[in-house]
Amino acid sequence: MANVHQFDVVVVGAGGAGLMAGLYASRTAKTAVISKLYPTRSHTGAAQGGISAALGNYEEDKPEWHMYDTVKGSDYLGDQDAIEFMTNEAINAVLELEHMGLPFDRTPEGRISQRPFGGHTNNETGKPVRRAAHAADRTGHMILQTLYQQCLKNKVNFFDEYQVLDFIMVNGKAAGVVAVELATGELHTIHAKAVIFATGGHGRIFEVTSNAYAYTGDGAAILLRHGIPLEDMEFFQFHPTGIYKLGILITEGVRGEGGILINGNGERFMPKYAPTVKDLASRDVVSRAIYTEIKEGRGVNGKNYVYLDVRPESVNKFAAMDGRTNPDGSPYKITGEQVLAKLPDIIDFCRVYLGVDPITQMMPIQPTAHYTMGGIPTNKYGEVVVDDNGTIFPGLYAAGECACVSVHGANRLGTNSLLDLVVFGKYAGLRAAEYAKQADFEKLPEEAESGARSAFDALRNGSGKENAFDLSNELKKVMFEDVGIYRNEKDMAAALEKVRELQKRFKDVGVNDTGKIFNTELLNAWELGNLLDIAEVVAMSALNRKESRGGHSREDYPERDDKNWLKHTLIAKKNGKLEISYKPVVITKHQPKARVY
Amino acid sequence: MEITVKIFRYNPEKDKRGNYVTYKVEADENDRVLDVLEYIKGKVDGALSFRRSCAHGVCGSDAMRINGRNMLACKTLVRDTGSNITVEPILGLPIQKDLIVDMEPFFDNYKKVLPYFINDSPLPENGRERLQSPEERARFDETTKCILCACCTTSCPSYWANGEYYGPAAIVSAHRFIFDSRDEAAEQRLHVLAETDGIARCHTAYNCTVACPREIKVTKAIGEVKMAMMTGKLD
Amino acid sequence: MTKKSRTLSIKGRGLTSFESIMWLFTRLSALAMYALILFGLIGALVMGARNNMNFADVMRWAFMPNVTHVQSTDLESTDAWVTPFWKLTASALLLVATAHGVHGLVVIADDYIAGEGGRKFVRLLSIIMMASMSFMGLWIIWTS
Amino acid sequence: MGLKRDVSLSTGLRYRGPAGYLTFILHRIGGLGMGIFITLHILASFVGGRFGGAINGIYENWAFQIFIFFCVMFHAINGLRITILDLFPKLLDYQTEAIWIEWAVFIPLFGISVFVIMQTALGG
Ligand SMILES: Cc1cc2nc3c(=O)[nH]c(=O)nc-3n(C[C@H](O)[C@H](O)[C@H](O)COP(=O)(O)OP(=O)(O)OC[C@H]3O[C@@H](n4cnc5c(N)ncnc54)[C@H](O)[C@@H]3O)c2cc1C
Ligand code: HEM
Ligand code: SF4
Ligand code: F3S
Ligand code: FES
Repeated sequence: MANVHQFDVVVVGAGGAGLMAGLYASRTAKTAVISKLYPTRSHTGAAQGGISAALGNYEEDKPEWHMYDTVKGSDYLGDQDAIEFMTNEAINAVLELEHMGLPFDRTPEGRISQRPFGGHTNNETGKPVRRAAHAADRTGHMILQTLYQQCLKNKVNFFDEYQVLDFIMVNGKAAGVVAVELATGELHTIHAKAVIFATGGHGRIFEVTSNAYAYTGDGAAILLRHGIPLEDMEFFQFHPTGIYKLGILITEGVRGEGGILINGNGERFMPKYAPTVKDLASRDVVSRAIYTEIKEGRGVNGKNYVYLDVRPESVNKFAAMDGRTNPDGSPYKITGEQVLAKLPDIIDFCRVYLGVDPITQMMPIQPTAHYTMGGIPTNKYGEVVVDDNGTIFPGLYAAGECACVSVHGANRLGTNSLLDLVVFGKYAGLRAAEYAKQADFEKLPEEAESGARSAFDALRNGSGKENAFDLSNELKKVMFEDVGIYRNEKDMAAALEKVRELQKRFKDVGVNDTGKIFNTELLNAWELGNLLDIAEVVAMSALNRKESRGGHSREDYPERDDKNWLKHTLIAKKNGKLEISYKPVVITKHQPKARVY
Repeated sequence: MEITVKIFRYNPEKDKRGNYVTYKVEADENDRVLDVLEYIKGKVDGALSFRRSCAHGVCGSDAMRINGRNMLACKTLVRDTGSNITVEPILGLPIQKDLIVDMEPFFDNYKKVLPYFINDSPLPENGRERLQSPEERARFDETTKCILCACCTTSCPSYWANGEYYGPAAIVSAHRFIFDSRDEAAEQRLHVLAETDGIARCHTAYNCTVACPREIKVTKAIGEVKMAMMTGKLD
Repeated sequence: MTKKSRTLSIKGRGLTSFESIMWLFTRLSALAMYALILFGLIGALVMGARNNMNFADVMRWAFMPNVTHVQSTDLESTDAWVTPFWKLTASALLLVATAHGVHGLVVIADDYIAGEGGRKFVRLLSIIMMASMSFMGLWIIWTS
Repeated sequence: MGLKRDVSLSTGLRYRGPAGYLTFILHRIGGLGMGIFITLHILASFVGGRFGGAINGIYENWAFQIFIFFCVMFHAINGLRITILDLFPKLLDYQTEAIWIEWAVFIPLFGISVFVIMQTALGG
């Protein structure tokens, strides 16, 4: 073991959550941040809309309202103690980002500007409230940049382009991680007292996704292999409007401006599914509607997409039919210039990627896999909780999209994820540093790197009968079609079977590249292994939950069932087999009731 | 349609120098060049290596020279390149493998301009945000968009000539803070940029502005920093 | 909102380094050369160049109003062209152009030579070049 | 391990840059050309004699005249553009237009010069 490094705290992942954790942990403990991408390439940078906090910079707003909205948004599956904690912390979290220099947009008075977002309301009037603090359409980018810059300022130790392959646990405690340095192919052991996972989500198990290539669920998969459970893995958010095939997000704002969805027969179909709010129904409802149209053969040209139409003449025609009016009561009318002014980024995306000009043409769209609600179970301090009694795994922490606190429950509200990163990233960092102060280093096992090494060797020595690229495409297709927006017993069972078959075939994947330096083929194959493990967990959790709630909608159990299913799923690998158990939802202030908007 | 892709290949463990390999593959005109590369990697030669992550032009991983000009592979479509595509690594950074270059020198230059918010004055007493008018905020909006992809710096003839030049990306980052009304370290940054390898090495060749996938007017930002240096005006 | 204006002192803005001062000098000298050249051009026309000189000669004079530059023309007398006034103008143009040009060479050298030793050498060379060229140029102007 | 950073002049020149890249290259050639010529010219005039005559004789060659005219005119016109845009960075928004204007001024002027030079050369 030539390459051993010792740190009090090691953070895996340098997105919003990882950087925040690194920043806070490094104040009092010797900390390293490891990331397989350069920190500024992390997926946090893709987030657009905003970060929520009841700052009340435009109008009255309170953390309690924010809490209620989040609980309701979660379809009552979120843990209310954690939600309350997060929404109370939100204001200071956002102000702290500002103090770090984050260039938020401003109100005329010079305060942080805020905008409305789906599900965030004034609880008394029920009207939307402006709660999402934003920096143009690049809030996530600004958070990522600002946090990275602060880490540079505070001289945080970075291991850029080191991919963590394994977690070292000794005597039931965290003892470090094993990582490969991409530039040399050397394995490194990072010996630590505390380990924080902040590796992001796993949207790449789906064919059409807004998620980055790097979203392969590494952290969750590694811990799963060490017997640590994952929570609520059946819940995955699908965003209704992604660019066809590419999955790139088209914001809800397009429909806010009057855009409508059109199927392959040229008909507007949302009135069938949501007679009152029509095209502006909530994310899960719209996603399901689009999917139904496609499944019933009304996709465009028989393919799996529909149109989003924001051409002024269509908008005006349907606005007139709906009787939509401006605030002053005059009929709602919009011109091409107005569309251009209000949606510049979307128009740019469409022009670049589709060669389609939304002012004169319709945009081909389809629902896109977007956000991982489930993940590594933690409490509100980022400590990993391994069972239903709240037992903490000493020295192990998780934060960000890879963690499940759970504040998002069955469905995440827009803008709450960035908040999640900042709040729980910070507390994970603080707790880990505190823990490291009083803990001793565990003695490293002799063969710390053996797990990682043998995983690589297996891939290098695979027979090569199977092609990783094909396997991965098959996986994504079956997951998207059968464990996607609409789910049912038969399809999911078949999908689970298919995933297991793919896992078997995966053993025959061979890596041709024998080199060590930037062997991206080997790493991608290793990531595929993670995707397969995660997909199995997702499919099994979903198959098991016999109700519809938030992002999990079953055709065979269309109703929410609080009597039997108001509980978190825990799924863990014991002796090579996945086992499911449950843990209660923490309910403090808000009793479950029907979720109507 | 069938397209011809000529890719710069270099395997550090075998080759002394790089060479070009030509692939003929099927592609749709709406495919990104990144999709084409993924396909070649997946089906033709798994060893082909390049960086990528977000796949829609916001993370800055996949800067490369496509048909002779720096671009992001994920923001360039086959429709725009035509059916003959040449893909090479960006210039001026050591090549590690195929299309992967060593980004350390680039980030080292970035770090020189103190690319972080500095304000040691006390916070507002109520603990709230530091105030900034929308106009003050707009002053530096352009340069906050930078994703550190290095398209600009590695298109700059001055940077090719001399890797000590901090490069346009570093100056863009300096601009981001120099013109932020809340920041207090403009002087330090300007002093760094006044050094021999600083802003004086820019000769307004303009390659950077055209290469920037975020459509930042890089040359203009550099020009504004130069004028700030001359006049001391930061508004 | 009150707006505080932010203006840095000369020292604060970094207008103290050789590079930043010379950057400014290059622009100002460019403008100065334009002025002097225009001046020489108008002067030549006033002094009747239109009839007695070809285009190339006029340009030559404009770029360096030294009498040697018009000696091979059809001018009947060069008396008006050798006054101290023109010698001063020529000297000014010479000094400005030499400084501009030699610094330009330094800029180009700095682009390609990043080592400290190499740069020192170029600086030294440039000073020698500046001094000797200015000297030779002035000598030519004031003795011809 | 790895290939060193290495951008040869020819690789650099093959980069498909915009109009500003071309003017940068030409400006540099112009500046260098003038610099070298003026140095030699002063030296020659100072030394005089056969050596000086030989060097200054180059100027009688029409091809050299065209070259040095190009250097001077392009450098001067482009230098003015650079100076103006540098002093008013806002105008850099119109960089492309500025370069168009520059060519529009340069080409006729240089064309006339070449014409005159050739006429003189052929005529005498
Ligand atoms: C298009 C889009 C728009 C969004 N918009 C919003 C929004 O408006 N508001 C909102 O609140 N949320 C939004 N989200 C969600 C939110 O952006 C993400 O949930 C959040 O950024 C995740 O942050 P993270 O820190 O957990 O992970 P990331 O930022 O993705 O970071 C993961 C890190 O882990 C590292 N890593 C992964 N695996 C390994 C490994 N094996 N070894 C070493 N390092 C590893 C990666 O290099 C990376 O640095 C959006 C998401 C998308 C995709
Ligand atoms: C009207 C006359 C002139 C004008 C307007 C002018 C303008 C300029 C400008 C603005 C620059 C800066 C370019 C940059 O930094 O990118 C420059 C550079 C330079 N000038 Fe001039 N100049 C003129 C005459 C001269 C003369 C007479 C010489 C030679 C003695 C000369 C030699 C140079 C050189 C060598 C450079 C450096 C070129 C480079 O950096 O690429 N210039 N000029
Ligand atoms: S300025 Fe533009 S080209 Fe340069 S690094 Fe930033 S985003 Fe890339
Ligand atoms: S290409 Fe280079 S020379 Fe200046 S304008 Fe851009 S930095
Ligand atoms: S992959 Fe992120 S910018 Fe291209």
